[in-house]
Amino acid sequence: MDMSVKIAGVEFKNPVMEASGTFGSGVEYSEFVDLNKLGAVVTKGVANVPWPGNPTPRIAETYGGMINAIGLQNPGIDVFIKRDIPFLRQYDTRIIVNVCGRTTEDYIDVVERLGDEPVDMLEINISCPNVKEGGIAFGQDPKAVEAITKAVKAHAKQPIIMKLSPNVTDITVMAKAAQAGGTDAISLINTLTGMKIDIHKRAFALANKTGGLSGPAIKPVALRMVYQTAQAVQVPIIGMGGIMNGEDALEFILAGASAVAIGTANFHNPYATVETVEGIRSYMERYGIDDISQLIGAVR
Amino acid sequence: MDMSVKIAGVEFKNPVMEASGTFGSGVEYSEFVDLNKLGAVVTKGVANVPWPGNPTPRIAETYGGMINAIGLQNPGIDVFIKRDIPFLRQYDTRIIVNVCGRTTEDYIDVVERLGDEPVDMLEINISCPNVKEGGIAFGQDPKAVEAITKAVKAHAKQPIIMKLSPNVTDITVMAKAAQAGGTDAISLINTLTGMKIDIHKRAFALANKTGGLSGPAIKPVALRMVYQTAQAVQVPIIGMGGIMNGEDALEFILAGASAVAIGTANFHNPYATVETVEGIRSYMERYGIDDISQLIGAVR
Amino acid sequence: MAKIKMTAVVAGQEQLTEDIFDMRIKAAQVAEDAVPGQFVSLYTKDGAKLLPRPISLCGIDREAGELRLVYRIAGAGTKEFSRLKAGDTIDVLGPLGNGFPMEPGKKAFLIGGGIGIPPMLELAKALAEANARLAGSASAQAGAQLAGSASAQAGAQPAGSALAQAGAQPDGGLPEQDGGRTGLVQSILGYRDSQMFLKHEFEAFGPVHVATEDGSAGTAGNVLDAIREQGLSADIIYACGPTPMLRALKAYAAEQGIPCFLSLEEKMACGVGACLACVCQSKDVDGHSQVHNKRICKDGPVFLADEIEL
Amino acid sequence: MAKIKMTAVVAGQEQLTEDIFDMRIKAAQVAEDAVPGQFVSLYTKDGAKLLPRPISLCGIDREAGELRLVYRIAGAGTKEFSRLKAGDTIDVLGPLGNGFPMEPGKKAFLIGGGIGIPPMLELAKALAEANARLAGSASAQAGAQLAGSASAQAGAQPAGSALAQAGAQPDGGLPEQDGGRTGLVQSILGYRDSQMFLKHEFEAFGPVHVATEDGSAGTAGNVLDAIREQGLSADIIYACGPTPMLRALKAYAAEQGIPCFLSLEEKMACGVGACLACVCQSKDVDGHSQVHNKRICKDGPVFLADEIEL
Ligand SMILES: Cc1cc2nc3c(=O)[nH]c(=O)nc-3n(C[C@H](O)[C@H](O)[C@H](O)COP(=O)(O)OP(=O)(O)OC[C@H]3O[C@@H](n4cnc5c(N)ncnc54)[C@H](O)[C@@H]3O)c2cc1C
Ligand SMILES: Cc1cc2nc3c(=O)[nH]c(=O)nc-3n(C[C@H](O)[C@H](O)[C@H](O)COP(=O)(O)OP(=O)(O)OC[C@H]3O[C@@H](n4cnc5c(N)ncnc54)[C@H](O)[C@@H]3O)c2cc1C
Ligand SMILES: Cc1cc2nc3c(=O)[nH]c(=O)nc-3n(C[C@H](O)[C@H](O)[C@H](O)COP(=O)(O)O)c2cc1C
Ligand SMILES: Cc1cc2nc3c(=O)[nH]c(=O)nc-3n(C[C@H](O)[C@H](O)[C@H](O)COP(=O)(O)O)c2cc1C
Ligand code: FES
Ligand code: FES
Repeated sequence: MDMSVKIAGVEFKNPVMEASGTFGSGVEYSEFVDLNKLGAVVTKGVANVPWPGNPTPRIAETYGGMINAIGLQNPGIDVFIKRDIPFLRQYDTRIIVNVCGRTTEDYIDVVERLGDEPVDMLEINISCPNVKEGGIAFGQDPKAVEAITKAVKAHAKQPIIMKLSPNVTDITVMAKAAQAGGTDAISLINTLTGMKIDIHKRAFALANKTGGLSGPAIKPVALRMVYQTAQAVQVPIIGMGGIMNGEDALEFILAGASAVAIGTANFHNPYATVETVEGIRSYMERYGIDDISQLIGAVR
Repeated sequence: MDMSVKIAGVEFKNPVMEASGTFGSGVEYSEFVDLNKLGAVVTKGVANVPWPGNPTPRIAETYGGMINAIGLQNPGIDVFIKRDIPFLRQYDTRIIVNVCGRTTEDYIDVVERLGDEPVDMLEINISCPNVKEGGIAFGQDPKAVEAITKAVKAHAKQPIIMKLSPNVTDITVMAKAAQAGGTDAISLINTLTGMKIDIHKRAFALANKTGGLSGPAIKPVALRMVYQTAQAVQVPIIGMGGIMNGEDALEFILAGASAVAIGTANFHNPYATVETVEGIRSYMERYGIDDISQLIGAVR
Repeated sequence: MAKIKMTAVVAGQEQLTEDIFDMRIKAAQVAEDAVPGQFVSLYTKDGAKLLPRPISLCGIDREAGELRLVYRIAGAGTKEFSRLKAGDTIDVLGPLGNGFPMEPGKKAFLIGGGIGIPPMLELAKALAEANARLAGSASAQAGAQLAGSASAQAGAQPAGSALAQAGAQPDGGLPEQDGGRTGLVQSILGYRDSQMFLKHEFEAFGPVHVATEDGSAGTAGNVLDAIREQGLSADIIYACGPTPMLRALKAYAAEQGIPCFLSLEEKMACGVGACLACVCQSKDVDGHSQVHNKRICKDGPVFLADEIEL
Repeated sequence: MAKIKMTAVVAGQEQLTEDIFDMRIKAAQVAEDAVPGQFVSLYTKDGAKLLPRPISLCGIDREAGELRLVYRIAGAGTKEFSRLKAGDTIDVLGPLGNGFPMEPGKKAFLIGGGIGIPPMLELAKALAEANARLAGSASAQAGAQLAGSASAQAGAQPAGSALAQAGAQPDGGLPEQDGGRTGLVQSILGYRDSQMFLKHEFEAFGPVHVATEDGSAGTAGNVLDAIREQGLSADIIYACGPTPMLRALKAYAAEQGIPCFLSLEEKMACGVGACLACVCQSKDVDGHSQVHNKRICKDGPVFLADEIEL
């Protein structure tokens, strides 16, 4: 049985990775799961310099999900290269580095610093709803999407994945813009902008007022966008948004995702990533599917 | 203690109504709740002629919510006027008629037919994701929103409420367009477009492929949009999206909604509407709030 | 038939087959008004699952205030229900739907396919009782005192035995009906295999014929194969089961020129007729929306086969 | 300290006050490695609530493989936990966080405010035991055979009584420590009112002082009012409680020039240091992100007061 998938020339032993920002650089969850069993580890967004992130409270639970406004706290690319890449190199898994920035130059800076590093792909986050500059602003205008994709692609030595925001009227417009800019793959969805109010304190639950909604609550929206995008572009798609287990992952694969990422589910179940791999495997066994590529985009 | 609210000159005994399409014209749920206790009954979308709606399956359960693609099945305005308005007139509650159409003329047709009918407000649904023409297409382009608002307003004898789609990049742009078109109030949110796949049948869960996501899963998105809209426009807002009880309703009111509507919650709990009224009342008692207007938009 | 949502207490639960369970719940207010062919909707305790699960009434015990629900584990909701034990609670909405129209005195097929079998049991009981009452009053007319008293007792006694008694009465009044009085309720049950849940309970109300998909019991094949193999006939059909079976029965009934009542299924949200999720296509313009869509939860689940497109 | 998520069985649950519950769970693999000041995260059974609820360890019983959790009903999650009975299951993640640094032999304040009291109990026990061991080895150095054997037994015996014994030994070796040996663990507990949950259990490990907000017992006011009113002093502070209390203690410790360890709280998602939800502001650049944010769940929840901004 073949669970391996190829995205932009990079082969993954299976289509399961975790979603950026929910798994650090893998250190913490390596106490729970064998990172060798994952298709890839996608690291928390890293910028050219350290970012302190937002004030607390940074998260709040919502019905079937959560909102977060971490604000891309990160140690900056220097520490990341020195500390996190060597840690991940110990494992037999692909490394995808998630990149964030305030300006196009910030992104390029990080991408260039990573050029000679042993990482497999770069995921460019133009969809974070929790920072004032950069982030989502890039991801909501097709011209900006195309421009930043082009700029990053021109400087990147590794294949790039543009990570799109679901907070748009038509996801296919953004996906086509990323494709026009030359992206090698697309990942979606980042979080939906949400809010929670504490009625007893009569205050916002998050210090940042709004935060990004994630978890199974958003799965139907994510799945719809993956499907629409798969019909609209030729580049491979990494699907995410509320995946809790193998069955959820299979919905995304059937809708057209070549790989899937597990985010919020890790907080509910630290074994969610490897259990998703097993869930897909047993589905393939049950239905006698010997190559996962037979499932990708099979529902249309 | 004063729970009454005034929207566009219309006084409601309390700020709780149910959301269009989840309550028919009240007949069915009148077996469970006393309609006299509701601020208003908002009827299922009605067009100028009967619409058959979409093929089944029309709904599917999702995590913390559901997706629906009813497709605005309705008996047309003639039957509606003959049968549903007289039924509702038996009760001491406001009547808001939700209007749908495929073209601007369709909307105007219905609105004109209602001109001399004893209904209190008209809610103009330009945000249904489940019909091929009309519906959401009107709701995703600010120019179209303004134009249809103007056209409907020019023909409406009752105050109008434009019902906005959350499937947009920036809800405030649409809200401002509706305000510019002369709407008397705004209601939001309609459903988020979503999808579900049956991995065993390898088919879409809905005959229509996509459907509108509703229920508590979407509450954070709805609340964020109500808040943003309240900061952006002067017209009153009717907030909805995942409200299950008084506490949820209070979040919307604190975020700036003058009234709230209960949709999917009715399916989970047929008493949800009156229980929400009671929940708001006991909160006001607990905190010694004697006029609900003190709570509207109190968190900013 | 006032509808209510209430918290019921589980009176007991048994496992009938690998995946079929038999649960009794105390829900007197729902049982009070319920009739055969109606259903209830059950709520899970998992906040992630908002919609209730429609389950037909397999038994209505007004005196005990109990409902009997026989269901198959189809997904996570029914799985959760299957773990409930006596004393646990479950939220229930009902009674929902129209129920089967009772036409006593007619020679009937009660046809259940798979998990469509349970609702036919309460119908079998009710029809047998109604037949017995009818026979009783017919006998009474004919002056046969004994039959009348047996019939009067039928309500209190186990229906099967009352019926057996009634059937044993010499009765010259209505020869045609009489000839088949014990045979008026003919149950035809279609199973997957020899795990024939509920079968013996149907036997109390009349002859029972079985078809199994795997041929391990009764006629190998479907319920129509059984009807043909056994050379059975009837004046009316009541049926519940998978759509292909219902479609075949509709055609068979048309061919035979007999009325046929079918109980349908569709995904539901409200269960009370408000949301228009659960429609089926009807031949005539429907009363609610003036299109061709009847609401299964409210106008059904039981429809005359001629009224609907399958 | 390997972390694990496992399904624990509830060993028992008692209600301590109107809204405070005391639950013991069987979670041997978590208990094995746990130390005072650490916490676990508990999962609800409601699918609508995905995030676990962090609860401090009030007791660690390695031999029985049990954890004791004392918590206040704050919302729907803790409400659900409060309904659990012996034999029920609950999913638990742990052990989490760093725990209190043990500095035996020092005269310590163990300060708990409100629902910050529970974690101080296991610390009181552990410190008392450590103090007894220290006293034992000091006595052994001084050749006092009796004291040594009492200390050796301390682990197996109820810690309180071992300590009382140790304190009763004549001991000329370390006069300063000796003078206050039974007084090394000074617990200062701040309650809302006279519902003084856990108070008597602290008494086994040393003197206990109480402050109540409503003045119904002990010093009227907060824990610092109690310290001042009673003229107490210490060489080290351990504390858990509401932020205003911690802030006041930080200032007090700075004034006194003594080290102060504070256990902090913040909303958490992962509980293991991966998501960066639960940061507090640190004086120095932190090791993880090279900014000034320490992760309460991983780098804490216990911090030296000087290290953090409150
Ligand atoms: C009028 C009516 C009467 C029924 N009577 C019985 C009965 O007596 N015994 C029995 O075993 N089953 C019966 N069913 C089917 C039963 O409702 C489903 O098997 C059940 O809802 C599955 O729930 P789940 O959570 O286990 O499955 P899931 O597949 O996880 O359910 C997901 C969603 O789909 C809905 N759903 C899934 N299957 C069906 C279905 N076949 N029909 C309607 N909704 C469905 C569920 O209600 C839920 O909203 C009846 C259905 C209807 C419409
Ligand atoms: C390290 C640590 C140790 C704790 N130890 C204890 C203890 O021993 N006893 C005790 O009673 N309480 C303790 N708490 C607080 C406890 O975690 C909350 O009271 C609990 O999470 C509330 O859950 P709920 O579902 O009842 O409330 P809700 O308000 O409904 O919870 C909603 C969400 O907010 C989170 N949340 C709410 N209050 C807090 C809080 N104070 N801190 C962190 N998250 C919160 C919940 O975990 C959940 O994700 C501790 C908190 C932390 C961070
Ligand atoms: C706490 C948290 C932090 C996140 N940080 C990042 C990030 O740094 N970069 C990024 O591209 N996405 C980030 N995301 C978004 C996730 O990678 C993912 O796109 C989203 O959460 C949807 O998936 P899920 O529902 O499985 O969590 C974050 C999400 C969460 C919940
Ligand atoms: C089954 C169903 C039918 C609906 N039909 C309509 C409709 O006819 N007109 C309309 O404006 N909105 C319709 N809606 C949208 C609701 O009125 C509401 O905006 C949305 O469901 C969000 O609220 P909720 O989460 O409380 O359900 C429908 C929603 C559902 C679930
Ligand atoms: S389920 Fe709502 S109309 Fe039938
Ligand atoms: S809760 Fe995730 S880092 Fe602390």
